[in-house]
Amino acid sequence: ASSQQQLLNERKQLTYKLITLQDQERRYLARELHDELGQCLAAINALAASITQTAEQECPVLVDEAKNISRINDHIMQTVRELLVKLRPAEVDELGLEASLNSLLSEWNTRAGRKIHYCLMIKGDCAQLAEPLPMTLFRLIQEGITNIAKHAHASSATIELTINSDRVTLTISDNGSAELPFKPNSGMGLLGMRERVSALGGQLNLENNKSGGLRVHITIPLQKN
Amino acid sequence: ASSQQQLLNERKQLTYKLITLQDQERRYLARELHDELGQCLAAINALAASITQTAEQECPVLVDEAKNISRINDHIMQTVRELLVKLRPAEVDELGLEASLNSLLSEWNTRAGRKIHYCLMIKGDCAQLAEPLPMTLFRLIQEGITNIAKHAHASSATIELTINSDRVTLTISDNGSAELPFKPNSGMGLLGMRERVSALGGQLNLENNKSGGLRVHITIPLQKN
Amino acid sequence: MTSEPKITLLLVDDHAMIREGYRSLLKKQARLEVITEASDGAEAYQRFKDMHPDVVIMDLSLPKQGGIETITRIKQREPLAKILVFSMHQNPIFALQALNAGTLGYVTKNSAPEILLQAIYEVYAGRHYLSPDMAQAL
Ligand SMILES: Nc1ncnc2c1ncn2[C@@H]1O[C@H](COP(=O)(O)OP(=O)(O)OP(=O)(O)O)[C@@H](O)[C@H]1O
Ligand SMILES: Nc1ncnc2c1ncn2[C@@H]1O[C@H](COP(=O)(O)OP(=O)(O)OP(=O)(O)O)[C@@H](O)[C@H]1O
Ligand SMILES: [K+]
Ligand SMILES: [Mg+2]
Ligand SMILES: [Mg+2]
Ligand SMILES: [Mg+2]
Repeated sequence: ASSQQQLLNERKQLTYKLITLQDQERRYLARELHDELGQCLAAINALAASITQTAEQECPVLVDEAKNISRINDHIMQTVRELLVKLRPAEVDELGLEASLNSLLSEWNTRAGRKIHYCLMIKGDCAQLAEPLPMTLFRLIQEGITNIAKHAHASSATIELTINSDRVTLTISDNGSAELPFKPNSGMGLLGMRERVSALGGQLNLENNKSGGLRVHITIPLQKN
Repeated sequence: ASSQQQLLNERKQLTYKLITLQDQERRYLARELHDELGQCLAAINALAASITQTAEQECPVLVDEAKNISRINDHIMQTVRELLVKLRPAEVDELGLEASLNSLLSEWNTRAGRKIHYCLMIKGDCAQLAEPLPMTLFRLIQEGITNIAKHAHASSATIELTINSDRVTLTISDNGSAELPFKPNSGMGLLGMRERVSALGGQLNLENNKSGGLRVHITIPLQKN
Repeated sequence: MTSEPKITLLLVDDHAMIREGYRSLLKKQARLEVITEASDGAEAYQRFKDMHPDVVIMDLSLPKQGGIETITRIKQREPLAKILVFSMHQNPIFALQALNAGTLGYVTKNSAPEILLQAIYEVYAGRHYLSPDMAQAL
């Protein structure tokens, strides 16, 4: 039994390392795309516009080619933007947790065809949280929201994030319907959430709220130092 | 104890899913970068050269700007190339396992400053292996080689891959020195290797070979159908 | 010089952007003329049969019938066909495959456009040509 316990611990560590490494890789890729490519593309854009302008007056035969460069450049920018959305949480580093969450939520709220209203309430100061907490909270909320959109048949959802001196609590609640307990291993979202939380010594509970929807309740202790 | 066993199984699945998802994400990113961005950059390259050519004769004032576009474009191409190297195993899909391994090995063999000679011996037909095997074998070998370079103090290493009708065996052996057993959790490379192997129902063993170096021996059964 | 016949080209690439970009450039070269284009392997083979271009500029990643397969078919039909591969792929294995299939040249799409022009002239003259990055990798 104790060797099994050891195996379990090893596995826990492995999972956490995997998650952390992937986060790092994404961050790295996002930074390269954003900082390196982004700047370069903007520069090409400006040059192409400048050539177009001069060409219109002094060398009309070049106008089409210069405009073509702008067109292709726009297409690259669009592709890079889409890749960045996929790699999204890299934003958390730059914007901070609160701003990233606001932007995540407003995106979901305005996304065409979505009929769910998401409401975010933050109590306490996100800025005092140190990594890996901001990234973890971002991903927890991202997965919670995705699940609501996919499974809940809800019309509204509330995300409450409270930062106290000794712990963080996060509640993600929707007014849809959830049949608890969920079948084990039906997906990997909830498992991954549990993983991230338990790696930080926290707890994740699932229960039905009054409306019959799901309420995900998470508590993570904060180290004092 | 049985609930602990269940926990262990759940964790195993989770780990495997994490690894698989990351592979998928890398593949996707690599394809976008290579196919989408790469092609667009090549097109801009041509247009900028074309503008330069005309401008040289008909509108010299535009030459500098057009050349600047080429220069920036080159820089983007370089960045994309470096990102693709990081995402490397996406190649396995395109080249197949054997070619990708050959190219991996020859890269390690020619890398400046490397004093280790890597030798690859393949028996049997790699082409008959179906995913996730090729990707898994590639990553196993990649990690094995990286470990040799990092830890073994070896001057040569041999990678033997044998594909039989009912199983695949992989041996990665170096002539350096390894003090077995390794401290648990010293890194995540070996854990990850074990993970990938056991997810496919296989076995991974570590032992010292005659020279005192490490010999990693892996067997993975093949499903018949 | 002016009486020299033009080198006729078939430009094969599934990306319209690439064809457009390179057409602009090729059009301006006094000695070159893009007489036809194709966006997949089958179409490339057909155009080759119909138009007899001097040089085929050939992408490798093509829908339906891949580049290497198309090269093989063209060479079977016309063993003297002059084919220049122009591809995103920087891995030497692709160049080796292409050379085995009978292409004379291999230029990566990361190369400076002047390299492609030079390659066209070399291949037209019946000589082998690799872009510098590929030559180094091999
Ligand atoms: N908000 C919710 N309302 C109703 N059911 C839910 C909700 N969240 C999760 N579930 C149920 O729990 C299951 C497991 O969720 P989980 O996130 O682990 O997997 P998934 O969303 O199905 O797949 P994945 O997250 O791997 O893409 C879901 O399949 C769904 O049945
Ligand atoms: N070929 C080898 N020769 C000698 N020692 C080795 C060899 N391979 C692994 N080891 C030892 O086993 C340990 C664990 O290897 P592992 O790949 O798990 O981690 P790592 O390489 O240290 O870190 P990571 O792979 O996470 O970057 C190493 O730290 C090293 O001490
Ligand atoms: K011309
Ligand atoms: Mg989910
Ligand atoms: Mg290692
Ligand atoms: Mg193509």
